[in-house]
Amino acid sequence: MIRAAFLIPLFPLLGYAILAPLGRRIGNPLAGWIATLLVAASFVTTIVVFVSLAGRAPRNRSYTQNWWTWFSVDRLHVTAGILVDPLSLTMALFVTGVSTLIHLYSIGYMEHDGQFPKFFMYLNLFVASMLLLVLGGNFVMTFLGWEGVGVCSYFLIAFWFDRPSAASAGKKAMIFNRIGDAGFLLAMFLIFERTGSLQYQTVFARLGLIGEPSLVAIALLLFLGAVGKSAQLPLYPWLADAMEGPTPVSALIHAATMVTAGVYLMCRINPILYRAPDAAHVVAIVGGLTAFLGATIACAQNDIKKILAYSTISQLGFMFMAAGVGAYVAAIFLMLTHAFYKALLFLGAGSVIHAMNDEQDTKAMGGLRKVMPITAITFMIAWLSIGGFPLLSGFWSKGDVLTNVYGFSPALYVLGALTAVLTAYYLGRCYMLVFSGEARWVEARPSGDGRGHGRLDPRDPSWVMTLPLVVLGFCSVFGGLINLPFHPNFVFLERWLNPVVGRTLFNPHLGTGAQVLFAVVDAVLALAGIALAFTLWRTAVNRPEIEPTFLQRAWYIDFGYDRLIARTSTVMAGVMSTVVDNKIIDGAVNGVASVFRTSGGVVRRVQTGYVRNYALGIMAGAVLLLAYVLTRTVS
Amino acid sequence: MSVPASFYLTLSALLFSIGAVGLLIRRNVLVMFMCVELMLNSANLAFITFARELNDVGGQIAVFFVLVVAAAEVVVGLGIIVAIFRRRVGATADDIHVMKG
Amino acid sequence: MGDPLFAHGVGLAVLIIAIVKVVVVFAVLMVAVMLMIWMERKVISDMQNRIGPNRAGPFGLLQSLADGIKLFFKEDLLPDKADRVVFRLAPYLTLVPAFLIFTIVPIGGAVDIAHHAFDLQVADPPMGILFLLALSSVSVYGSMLAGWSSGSKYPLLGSVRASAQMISYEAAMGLAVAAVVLEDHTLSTRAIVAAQSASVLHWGVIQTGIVPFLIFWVAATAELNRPPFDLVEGEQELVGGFHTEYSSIRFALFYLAEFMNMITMSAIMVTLFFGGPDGPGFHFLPWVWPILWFVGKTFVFLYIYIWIRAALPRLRYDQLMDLGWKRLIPLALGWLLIIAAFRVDDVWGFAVFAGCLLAAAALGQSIRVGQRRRQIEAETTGEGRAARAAKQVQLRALAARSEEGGAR
Amino acid sequence: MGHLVLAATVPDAVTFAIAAVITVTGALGVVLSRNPVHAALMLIMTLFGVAVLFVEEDAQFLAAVQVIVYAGAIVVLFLFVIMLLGVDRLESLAAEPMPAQRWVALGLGVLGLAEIVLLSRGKWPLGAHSVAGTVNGAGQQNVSVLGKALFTTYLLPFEITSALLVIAVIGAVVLARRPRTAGTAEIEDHAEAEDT
Repeated sequence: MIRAAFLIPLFPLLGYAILAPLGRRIGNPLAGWIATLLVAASFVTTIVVFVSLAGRAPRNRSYTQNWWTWFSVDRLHVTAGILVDPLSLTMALFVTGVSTLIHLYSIGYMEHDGQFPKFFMYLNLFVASMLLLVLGGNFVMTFLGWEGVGVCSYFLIAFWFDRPSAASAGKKAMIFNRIGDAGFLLAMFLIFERTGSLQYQTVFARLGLIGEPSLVAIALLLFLGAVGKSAQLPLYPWLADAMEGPTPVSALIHAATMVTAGVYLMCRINPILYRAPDAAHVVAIVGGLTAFLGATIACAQNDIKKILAYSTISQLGFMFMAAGVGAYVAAIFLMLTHAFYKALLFLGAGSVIHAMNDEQDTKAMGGLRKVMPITAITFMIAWLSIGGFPLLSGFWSKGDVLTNVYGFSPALYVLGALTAVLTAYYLGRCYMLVFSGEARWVEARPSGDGRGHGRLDPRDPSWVMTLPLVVLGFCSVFGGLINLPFHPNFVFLERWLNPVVGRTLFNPHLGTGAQVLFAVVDAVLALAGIALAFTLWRTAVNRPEIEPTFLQRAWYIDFGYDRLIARTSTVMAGVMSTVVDNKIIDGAVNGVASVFRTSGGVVRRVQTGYVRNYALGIMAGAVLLLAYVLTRTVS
Repeated sequence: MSVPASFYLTLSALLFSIGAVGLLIRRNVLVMFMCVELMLNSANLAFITFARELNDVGGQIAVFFVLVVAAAEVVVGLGIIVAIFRRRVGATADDIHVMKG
Repeated sequence: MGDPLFAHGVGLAVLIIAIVKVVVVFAVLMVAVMLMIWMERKVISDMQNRIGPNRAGPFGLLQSLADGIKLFFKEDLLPDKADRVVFRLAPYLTLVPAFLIFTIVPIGGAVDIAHHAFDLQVADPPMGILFLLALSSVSVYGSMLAGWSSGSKYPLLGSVRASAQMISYEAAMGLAVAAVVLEDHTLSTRAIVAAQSASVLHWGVIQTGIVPFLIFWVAATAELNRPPFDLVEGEQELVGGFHTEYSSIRFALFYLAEFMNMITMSAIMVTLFFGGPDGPGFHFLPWVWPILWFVGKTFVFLYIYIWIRAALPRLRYDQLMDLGWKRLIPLALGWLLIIAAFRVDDVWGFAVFAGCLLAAAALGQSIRVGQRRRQIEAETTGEGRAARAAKQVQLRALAARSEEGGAR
Repeated sequence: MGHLVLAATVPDAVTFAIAAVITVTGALGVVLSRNPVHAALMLIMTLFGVAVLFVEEDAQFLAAVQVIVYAGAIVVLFLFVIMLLGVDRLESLAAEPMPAQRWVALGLGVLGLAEIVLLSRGKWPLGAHSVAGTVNGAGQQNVSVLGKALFTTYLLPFEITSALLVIAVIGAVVLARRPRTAGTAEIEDHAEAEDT
């Protein structure tokens, strides 16, 4: 059964292949259903593969499937093929699972969009790319998926490309990703140069051949790629702008695909990080800083999707922090639970936005709990979960990360703990602003206003949209069960991933008492954040003193980029176009042209049009040739 | 072995040069064509001479093919000349210099 | 192989014999031409129920001589616009090939005079038949240049006709000759005659299956510009053809050449298809009999030429071209293929025969289609348009008249 | 053959001399005669001279073909075209629109001639043979030797020449045909009427 693994990326790809030429003809709901069913089929396949892989002994839980030789140049032999092991399969499992739910949700969400089939075509390609990335048996296959994900994110973020902001957001995502891709490519070159292979297993087996400086360089270059893809410092601003895409896309990017790719990559190359601890420390520190930065910015945002976006950046920082300290299981665990509650948050936000007629400002909402009970409850579950409310999934996963970080560096732990408080706080703020308090949208959007909207009548959406919410809410609550601490028998995930990351795993070896202590601390942190949010935002709408401009403007980092890079680039481009292009390049081209024109004008007289002149030329040539022959023979 | 081959070759060379010069100085297209035939004949003469000298029938074969090609060439060439001069008066090559640079 | 005369090198005697042969043949030919002219006039007169020449000499036998002398002493006219050199050259260009072709005709067997054995034939080149073809193609020049150099319109048209006609029929003639060569395995005329000498059944006309002979005959008649192919001198259209402007001795030369050509072609036909000097011989004067046979056979053909002239009307020009290109050449080609195939194998022979029949059918169909298309084209473009215009004028006139009637 | 060679030398030399003179005279005539028809006649003269030289060099078949094809067809075609186009007017050899052309041409011609003559004096590696076989087989006639080589070794080129000839014929027919379009037909007819 494990041989069916190739079907996992094939199903969504098939969906793309069907929808690309025929999507328009297939039409509105059906195209969505085809896409959804194919992703669901992929999910089912993944489960089947998972079952058969789990049936193997832990040592044998690695299965390589080579399809064909992709290209072969000199020593470089790249096969198109996949590597199925616990890590990749875990990723595939939640990617397909969450994607299925998002697909289902999208059928409802995109219902009235004119480009409905195209949207699902992109979604399918996105999922297929992500699965290739995850399952790829070598760096090149992963890179193929990596680029596919990048391209699809561009398509989807700029899906409503008639909006200038969406178009530029797509470009921004693309450009930031390119920077990371360059790192990935250089890392691949270096790896090939040092080991002569790009196959994961071969490379990891030959790591002994590489000196530590090279390993550090490789790890850092790969981390650069991961930073780009996973929106870490300093390449994070694109993710905030990526909110221009349709909300299901945001859910997909933040929860299931794309941004988790970086974390996955870090986990995938755990042997390299293990041998290059300096690089791992960089990963951890960058992760920690990003987590804190993202959380602080999220505290001051008003746009519901922006809050969630910075929350994702922050959470990804947690994951990198975990990966950096060698707690790969914790990283994956957090990624899993995060996938559940972040998808839930985004889908809930999507429902709200949908109900509010595309209004995204939390300050213009409020009081939606009464009219959208399912959305409100699931959103609250997600909030509590991400905030680390005891016994919910986020509590366990975040606690796991923090415990491991503490064992590594207490300073980083403090940063993490602060971030955890802030996490519970800013999502609480968001929840309060949206769902409780007074309904500000009635007076904010009177009928017949300039935007042409009528009186709003928000309510829970149809079942295709609520079903995913409920399922994800369930997962958010109980997702933590897959890796409970306290006892070795409970850590399912850790045991499952052990064949892949076990030898390089950082393990602080805490006793049960210490673990309980950490759990209590986590609970306190979470409750503090929740309480803070509750007291500050239960009734209030505007509190400028805790929403400082520099946080609203995201520490002016984006602004700085704009000034530092974009403006200077524009100026330089202007210089290039006026001076270099006009004077030097055009001058060279025109010069060449004028040289040929002049010489042509001279030579042109040779072509008199008189046949006899040409014959004379031929004759002269013949005489010359004969003269040459004469010099060679008569001696 | 009566007359040495070099005599024939010299005669051939003379014929060729006369033909070539004629081609270059005459303006009547038809006469130019005739001069080309002269040159072909001189080449044929050289071929035959070498065929005899080397006792190799290949030279004669070559002449045979030259004859065939000459026939084809003349047919097409004269066709072109007729087509061109149906619209013009003289048969002077210098009148046709539309293709000048 | 070859003439036994040159078997022992070239001496003075050999040279003398060769020259004597040439002179004798020339003299005989001239006399034969004179007699031929007289005979033609006489025979045609008989056929047309008149008397013909009967004043000069017995039965008017010297009439030709008298005519010749008369022409010789007439004024030699040279048109003002004529190209002098070529005008003078042209008659010889017609005469010389006619004579030269005759040199390869074997008149009789070998004779032995003064210990020098030699053939009764001026020359027997190994490429004899090709010599025939070469000279017959060269003979075009005479009439062509005569017409052009006269600087006059009718002769020019006549000469263009003549050369087109000759070129057209040369291909058919060459293919007919090729059939003989194929059967007899040689190009030498003497060897061809020798190959036919076994019995009447080995004569070329039977060996090649009569068709090549007929083709050759028709083609030769056309080459000679003899009736019914004498369009060159169609008096109604071209006055006197290419020699309109010629007078006195130059005209005589053309006349001479025409009749010499006739004799030569008859001799060639005898040589190629009727065994040449072959025939039953006797011990009394053994070398005479072949000559007699040869002369007799040639005479038959000469008589037939005269007969045809008296009997058949002249062809139209397009008919002439159609006959040459669309009938004779394909027929000759097909027949040559069939003969060649039968030489390989009977099966091949019949297969090629069938293929040629199919090809002939296809060719005939395509010719018919082409003719019909041309007819339609002519109707729609030229005459048809004129007819329609005329009809419209008539209709308009009718309408006008009816209007007038209405007004009245 | 021994004494024959000596005996045949004088006639051969005389034949060569006469033929050479005819050939060169004809060639010069082609170049120098003002009337194209005269040039054509001179060309025939040259062709006959060359044919005689062919016979001298044991290429009887080619000599005959030379006369049949060149004299019998090609030059006739030339004359035909000259007469058809009516371009048989005299060409002034004294006037030359491109003054340099003539002298450069003459110079090049003399130079080329000198070079070829020099080359013909040189020692040539005359050992190379083609795959065709010898000219003088034992008791074989020239035409049979040639025919055998042509229909065995050179069968394919021979067949290609037949294709070439067909193409040439078709090309000539297409080129010489008057375009039969409705628009131009009238104009052409008109032009014809003016011509005659």
